[in-house]
Amino acid sequence: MNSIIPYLIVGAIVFVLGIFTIVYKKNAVGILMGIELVLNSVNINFIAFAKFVDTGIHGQIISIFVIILAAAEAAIALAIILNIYRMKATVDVTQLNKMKH
Amino acid sequence: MITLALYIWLLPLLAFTIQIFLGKRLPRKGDWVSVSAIGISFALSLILFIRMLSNYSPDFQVTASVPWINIGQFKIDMGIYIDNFAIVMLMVVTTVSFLVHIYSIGYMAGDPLYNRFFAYLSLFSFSMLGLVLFDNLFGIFVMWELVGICSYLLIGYYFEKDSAANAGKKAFITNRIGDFGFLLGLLVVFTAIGSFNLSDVYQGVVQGKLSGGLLTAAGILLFCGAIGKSAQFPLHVWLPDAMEGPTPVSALIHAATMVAAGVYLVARISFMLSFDAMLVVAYIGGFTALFAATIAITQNDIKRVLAYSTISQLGYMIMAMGVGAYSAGFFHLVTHAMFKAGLFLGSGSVIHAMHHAMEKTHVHEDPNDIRLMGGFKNKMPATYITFLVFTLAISGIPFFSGFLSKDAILGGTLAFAMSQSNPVHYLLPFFGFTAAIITAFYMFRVVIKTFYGEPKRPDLYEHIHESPKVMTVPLMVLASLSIFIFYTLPSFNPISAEQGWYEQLIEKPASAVSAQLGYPVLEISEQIEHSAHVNGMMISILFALTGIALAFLFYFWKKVDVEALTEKIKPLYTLSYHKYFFDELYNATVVKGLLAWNNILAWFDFHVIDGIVNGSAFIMRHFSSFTGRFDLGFIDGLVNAVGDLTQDVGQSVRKIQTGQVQYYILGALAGLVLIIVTVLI
Amino acid sequence: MEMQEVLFYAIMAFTIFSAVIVAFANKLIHSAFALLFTFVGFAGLYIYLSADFLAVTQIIIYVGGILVLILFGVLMTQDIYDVKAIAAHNPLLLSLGGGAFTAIILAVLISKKPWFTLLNKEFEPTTATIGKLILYEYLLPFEIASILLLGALIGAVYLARAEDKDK
Amino acid sequence: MDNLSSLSYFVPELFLSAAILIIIIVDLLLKEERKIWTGFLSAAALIISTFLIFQQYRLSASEIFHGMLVVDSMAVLIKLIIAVSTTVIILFSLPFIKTKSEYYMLLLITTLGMFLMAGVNDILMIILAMELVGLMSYVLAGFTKRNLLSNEGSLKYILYAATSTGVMAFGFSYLYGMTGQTNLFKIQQALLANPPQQAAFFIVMILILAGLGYKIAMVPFHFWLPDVYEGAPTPITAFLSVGPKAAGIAVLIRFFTTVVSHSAPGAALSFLQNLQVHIPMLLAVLAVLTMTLGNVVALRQTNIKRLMAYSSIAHAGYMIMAMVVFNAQGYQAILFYLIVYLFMNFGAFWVIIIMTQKLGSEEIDAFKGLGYRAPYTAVSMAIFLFSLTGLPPLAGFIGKFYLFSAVVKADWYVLALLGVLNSVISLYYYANIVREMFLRTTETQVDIPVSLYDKVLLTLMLVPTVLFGIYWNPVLRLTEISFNILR
Amino acid sequence: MGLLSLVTFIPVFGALIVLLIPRQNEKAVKIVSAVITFIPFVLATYMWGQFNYTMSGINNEAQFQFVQHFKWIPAYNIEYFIGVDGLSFPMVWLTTLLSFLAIIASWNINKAVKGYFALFLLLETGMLGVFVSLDFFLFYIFWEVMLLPMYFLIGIWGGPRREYAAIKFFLYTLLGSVLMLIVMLALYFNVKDPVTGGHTFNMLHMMNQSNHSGWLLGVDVRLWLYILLFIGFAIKVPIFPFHTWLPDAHVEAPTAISVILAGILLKMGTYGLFRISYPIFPDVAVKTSYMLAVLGVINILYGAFVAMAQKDLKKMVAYSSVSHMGFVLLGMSTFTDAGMNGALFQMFSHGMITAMLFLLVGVIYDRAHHREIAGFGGLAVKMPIFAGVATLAFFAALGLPGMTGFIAEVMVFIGTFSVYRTLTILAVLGIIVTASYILWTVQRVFLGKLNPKYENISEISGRELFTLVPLGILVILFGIYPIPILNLFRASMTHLINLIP
Repeated sequence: MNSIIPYLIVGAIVFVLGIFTIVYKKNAVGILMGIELVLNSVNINFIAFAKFVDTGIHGQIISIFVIILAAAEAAIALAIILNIYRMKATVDVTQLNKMKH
Repeated sequence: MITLALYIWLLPLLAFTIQIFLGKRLPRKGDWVSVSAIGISFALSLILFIRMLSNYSPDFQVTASVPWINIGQFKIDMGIYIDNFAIVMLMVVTTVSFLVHIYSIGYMAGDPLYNRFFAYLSLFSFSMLGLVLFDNLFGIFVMWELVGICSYLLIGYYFEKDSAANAGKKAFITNRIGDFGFLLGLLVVFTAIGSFNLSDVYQGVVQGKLSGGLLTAAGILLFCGAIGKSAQFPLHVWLPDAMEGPTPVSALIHAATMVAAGVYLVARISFMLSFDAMLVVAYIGGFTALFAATIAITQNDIKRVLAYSTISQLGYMIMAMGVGAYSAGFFHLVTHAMFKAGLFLGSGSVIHAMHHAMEKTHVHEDPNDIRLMGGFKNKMPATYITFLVFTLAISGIPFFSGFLSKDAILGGTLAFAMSQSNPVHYLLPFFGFTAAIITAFYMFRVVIKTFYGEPKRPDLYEHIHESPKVMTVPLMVLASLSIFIFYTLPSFNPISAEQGWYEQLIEKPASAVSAQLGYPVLEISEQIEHSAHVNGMMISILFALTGIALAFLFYFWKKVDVEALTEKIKPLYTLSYHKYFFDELYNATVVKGLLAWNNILAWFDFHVIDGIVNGSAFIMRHFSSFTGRFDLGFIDGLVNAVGDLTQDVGQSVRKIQTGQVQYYILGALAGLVLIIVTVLI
Repeated sequence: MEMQEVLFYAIMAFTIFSAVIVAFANKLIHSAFALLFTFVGFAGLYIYLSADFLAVTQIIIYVGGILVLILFGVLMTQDIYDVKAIAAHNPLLLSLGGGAFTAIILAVLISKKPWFTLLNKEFEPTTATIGKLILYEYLLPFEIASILLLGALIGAVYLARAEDKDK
Repeated sequence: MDNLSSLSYFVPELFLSAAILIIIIVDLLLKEERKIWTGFLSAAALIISTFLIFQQYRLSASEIFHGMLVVDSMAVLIKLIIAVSTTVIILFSLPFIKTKSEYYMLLLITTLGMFLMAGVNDILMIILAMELVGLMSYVLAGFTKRNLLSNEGSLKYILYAATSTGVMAFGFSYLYGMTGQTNLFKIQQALLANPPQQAAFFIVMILILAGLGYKIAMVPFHFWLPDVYEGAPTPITAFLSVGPKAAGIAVLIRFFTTVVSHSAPGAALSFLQNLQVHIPMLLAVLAVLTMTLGNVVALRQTNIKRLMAYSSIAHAGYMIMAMVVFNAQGYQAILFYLIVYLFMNFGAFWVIIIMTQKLGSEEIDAFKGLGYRAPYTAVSMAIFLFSLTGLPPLAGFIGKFYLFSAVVKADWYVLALLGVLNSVISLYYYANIVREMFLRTTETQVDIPVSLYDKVLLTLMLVPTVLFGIYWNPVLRLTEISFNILR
Repeated sequence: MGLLSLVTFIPVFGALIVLLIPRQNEKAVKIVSAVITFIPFVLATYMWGQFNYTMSGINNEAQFQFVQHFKWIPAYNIEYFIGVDGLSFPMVWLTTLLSFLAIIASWNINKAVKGYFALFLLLETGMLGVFVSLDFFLFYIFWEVMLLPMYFLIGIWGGPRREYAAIKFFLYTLLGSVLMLIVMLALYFNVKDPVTGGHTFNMLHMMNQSNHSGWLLGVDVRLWLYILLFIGFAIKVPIFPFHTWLPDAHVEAPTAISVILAGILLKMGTYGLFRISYPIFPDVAVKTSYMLAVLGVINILYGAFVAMAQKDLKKMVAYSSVSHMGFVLLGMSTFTDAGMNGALFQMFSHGMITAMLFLLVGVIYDRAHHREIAGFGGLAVKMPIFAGVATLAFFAALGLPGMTGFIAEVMVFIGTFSVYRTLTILAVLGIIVTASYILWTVQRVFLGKLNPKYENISEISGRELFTLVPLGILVILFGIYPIPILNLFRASMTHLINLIP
């Protein structure tokens, strides 16, 4: 608690889980959740470093912006996903491979 | 003098140029252009000749040269060199050439490419004269090649006949093999001495710039050219085939002049022949003399007999050069030019007659075959008589020119053998004398089979006529030139030319090698020479007569059953009849081998060089998962193969692009991990 | 061990556990709810990191905004009553491998640096500071973020709008 | 520099922001059939901002907005390239997109984002600017909503990009942790004062590279690109291949030069030398991989847009190649290359845009016999393609010439060799298109009408492509005054 | 003043004029092209008249003639620097001549006429540019400018496998030239202009060894650069084993293009060696000269052997080029007067002879529509004039005395024999093989019984004869009297040899 290590470990684990989710989920929305996990891990790192390293609180501010980004990203991603769902009635990314090689 | 020589030389060239471009449009297809050109050359040569006789100086020489190529260290001058040697040669060439030109007017009449024939003849005369006149080996080589081309063109004159085209090609390529040596010899000489000019070379050898083994090598290499051109063993195979050309050509080129150019060359370079080189020359010549004679015995084509006889006689001359009897060899060149040209023209006359007879009777057989002839002496008296004269001359019967020269050669070889401690060298006179018997034998075989006895084909015989004057007159001229008188002037000694102009004016060239070494290369004392000469004369007359007698026994009186004898010595006969299978041998080894080799290389080029990466692409395909385009054979080229390879790699890499975004992310992740792992470990 | 500390580790475990559920849940809707708990867990941790403002923002934006959006997406794009439709996943081993490698690398990264020797500031409220910073040092990013949101708005609206006139 | 005084250094961006807002308002006032006016306005706004950017050459290099951004000559040139490229893209799009004003708004916002990328100097700004560009690009890539391919590409793009950005941000968080700073200059100072552990630092760098590299499609972060390029509307494909790439390269250069490499005397150099990991070598390997993969895979493409996608990967590889030398000459070469790449690449894309419309296919086969059906277009296309290959006397050659010369100058011979060999490979697939156009013929040789507008645009691209191959001194001068990076 | 620039650039302006002519007016296109190519020929001939034989050139700007020298891209010290010396002028003259004749030989082109002639004219500028450039960068540009038109000329107007041949040619030669690019850059960064002190592409400065900075004098780097450069040129020559593009390109190219390819383009490789490799890397050149000689001999023999095995007439001629270019290599590996001049003379001579051969093949192909050697026979019956000219050309190719080929070969042999004895002997063997395949070909095509298929084959036309006769005359004229050409070489070659340590 008074050491940065636990936070970093949480960040790292969530990051790994995020990456895992991105790769593991078949559903586009699921992948989006993975991305949110990754961004959260980024945030906790920034905030932790802001407390333990930085003399100011730059990290926290960056986190705010990352949250904003996450929101915007999610909005657009969902819009795209909806579009695809409308056309193909699926959001299964394994079936979205018309373009390859 | 020089101007005169230039006229002699360049007039035929002028004639050639006119003929080749305008010949067709000129009256009589322009034969008169060539004839008059060579006629003038002949007349001019005669002037030179007479001047020479009247000046009577053995050391006479005139030279003139101009720079031709001159860059840095590399200089070649071109010039003319006239001495007695050259004048005699000019005389021979222009005489025979002139007569052959005249003869051709009759012989070639009606030929569709009449004008071209004369053009070629002119070109040949030009080249041959140039060969005689040039003062440097390079120029000689150039002309040497040109006469070769003329020979090629004229042998292949009836190019529609495959055999003629083949013969021309064979002649040229065989000669090229000889020229390979010649050229290398030139390179050796130039590298050592820095000049091609004969007198420079002479000086160079004297100064020792070229000595020892290299000198011998240079001599032998230059001699290689002569082997090719003079059809010496083992490059003799082309000359018999060269008989595919029109007969006047055979007479001019393949009997009198061009083939003798080899002898002329050896004479010209004799000053630089070391003893070893001379031995090589002598043995090749001697062996050829005998070897070719044995083939001539069994041939049935009249011109082939003469061809082998030519080879054999050239062998004599070469042998003479080898044993140091230069003037004798050269003498034989002169006399041989006359009578052999005569023999060919005579046979041409016969063939001409046969040809007409066959046309009349619509028989399609070989007009050259002596088995179809017989008894022609009544129908063609002029031809017969002249032919007989030539035969006597070649057989070496006294009172005829051949006797004088051949006797000198045989005497020379004998003297050589006697002067040497090694008895093996008696082989040379042995070659010479044996060949002399055989020569007399096969020549009379031809005479008997052609002119005596009963006609073997009466149907043809009926239509045999004497040839027109334009053909017989040259024969007569040549016949008269085969009589001893012309060569022994002013002494009229029928059995020795020692007192004649020839022996007086044509001297054995001084050997530069001797000068370099400080002692003579070859020393033959007066005494030996004399005794050899006397003995040689005796033996040669005896042998010649024996040969003639044998011929009559075999073919005229038929005391010996030729057929039975042939059966008895079948293997020997077969060997001789098939010319010792040399053509077959060369065909099986050199020609086939070369073609096979070429095909191997072409295959190599096509498949290996071109397919090297293709091959790796092939392997790649096996290893990579991608197996498409498998059916594409091996044949795509290098670039294509590189393309294939890269494309296959591309194809494999493309597979990573699965179209699934998660694999993309994984791929990037893997790459990232890979980078970190590689760098950190 | 103090209560705070116990609570800290509990939140930590809770967060990680929720994240694991997000990753491994078979049904997307389960993942979505697990994600909610993860966000909340993070908010808890933020408080320990003296980021009170961030904790609140986390709850408001993430839980109130993004998560709702995601849930909305989940509900829109699939039939929640159809259980089978969401059961399938990509190859587990491959994914685990990818995760494991990442984890190892991060372990190396974290272990290499002596992070803990650095300063550890005392807790103090940050909202005011953040407000000042945003209007002073971070004015530009702040403005840019507004444009970004504007753009995202236009884009999302464009994409999501059903256009009858098209074709 | 404080916010207020920074504004004078921020004129083009301000102008563009204002223009965006105005266009949004104007859009509301316009009727459906008049919406193309937003396009015209956008083009006008960009042209004006181009001039405004040009004015910035007079400014002295400085940090603005408390170090969030810098304005230096490289940033100015990159912005110039971006402005021109977007202008061209708008010109490309006008004949096709006439009713959807969102398109132009998004393009302008993207452009603004790219302007920012050209001068970012703070990790927050890096993330923000890249996301701004990214988010708009996702929408643009999926702009043809009814086209499944377009949507598919767009989805892949956003998922991939968001992940990459996440990874990069994660890396940034550690960088922040190592230094306690967000400003690049300060980060550098902190790194020098307190050198981090090597391995950790390296891992952080690689994580960051994942995000920066994805933007310019550096192997192995290139996977998204072919699908997105193929799916996106062709003008957007063209757009993505130049503008964002230029911006991405600017960020990459700026980040690495400021943080990792420093040619200032003293400690900085020794820091780089003491770094176990040879960053230039790493970049060199990645550059070779990038260009080779791009070229080799392009060999087997049949879809022309996909081919251009891979070729653009290869071109990114060439540019990264020149980066490894980390000196003025390398940057100058990259800037030069970007300029010529803009013209030749857009030229090729313009032909693809108009021809795929008329031929109704994106397959390379469809170009068969084009040389006889639309000679001017086909000849221009051939010139663009050969220029892309790097054959003199075309601009592409000069561009490559400078790239290679920078590399050779620094004695990276093997790298240069691999680079030129790659040019040879690239010839094969470029010539493949040329072959279809000229060496093959169709049975029916109907002339394809090409409008005057198309031809004019074509010529606009063609002239610089040829001219800069023969006389490129002005471009050289421009890059000479522009490779200055504030650090 | 500016004569040389005129010669170089008139064709490209001609190309523009040609492009302006309406597509339908094919006749006008052809005539304009012929006129346009004739002008440089006239100018080049005039320049020959003005040529100062004593000026050596090579590495001394003052010794070059018709020099034009000014800045082009000052920022990078790239200059527009052209001029000729004894090394390049004969090639320039030959190029103008062959281009003109090739245009005449292209008269029966009827597909996309405008494009053909425009590209051809562009090609001519490229070729001339290569020969006159003295700035390496300029040289490189022209070098590459030749590629593009060639690709199209083969690819569009070529034979059945034209696409394959064109791309193969293109890739091969591009591969070679990009290697050259690296060398060029490396040299640039290590050479200083003695006046300005900046880096320079000026070849003449590169030749001055003292302008190189230290590391380039380290032999290793020099060796590598030399090898890269050599590969670049070797592909063009082409030297075994880089030759496989040549048969394909020659066979598929239209007649006139084959003429240009064999007559001019092949010479560029050896020209490059003379102009660039030798003076810039004299020490390395000496060290590697034996390898060059060996490659030369391999070329001679290998080319000849493979030529003999060919069934396609044009392919045979193509491989004979490989063989004949071997003489150039052999000669230039010796650094002797005779060898170097001989090599240069062979370049000149082969340019004319091989041009004749390809023109002749084109004449037959136009009539018979195939090139199988075995498919002909006895053509001399129906086409006596043609057969005569062909025989002349073939004899010239086999090195018959009285024609240029012979002089060149003999000079090479003489030059080589004192240096590499065994190799010379092998090379001389090559001329036997050459004689064999050429005579064999002559026989199979022209001699023997007339193939009944060609009962009605028409004799060579006046236009075709017009392309052949000038070359035939020159081959004989310079074969008998080579001094005019050798005089051109002399000063330059002597100077070049002196440069070699």
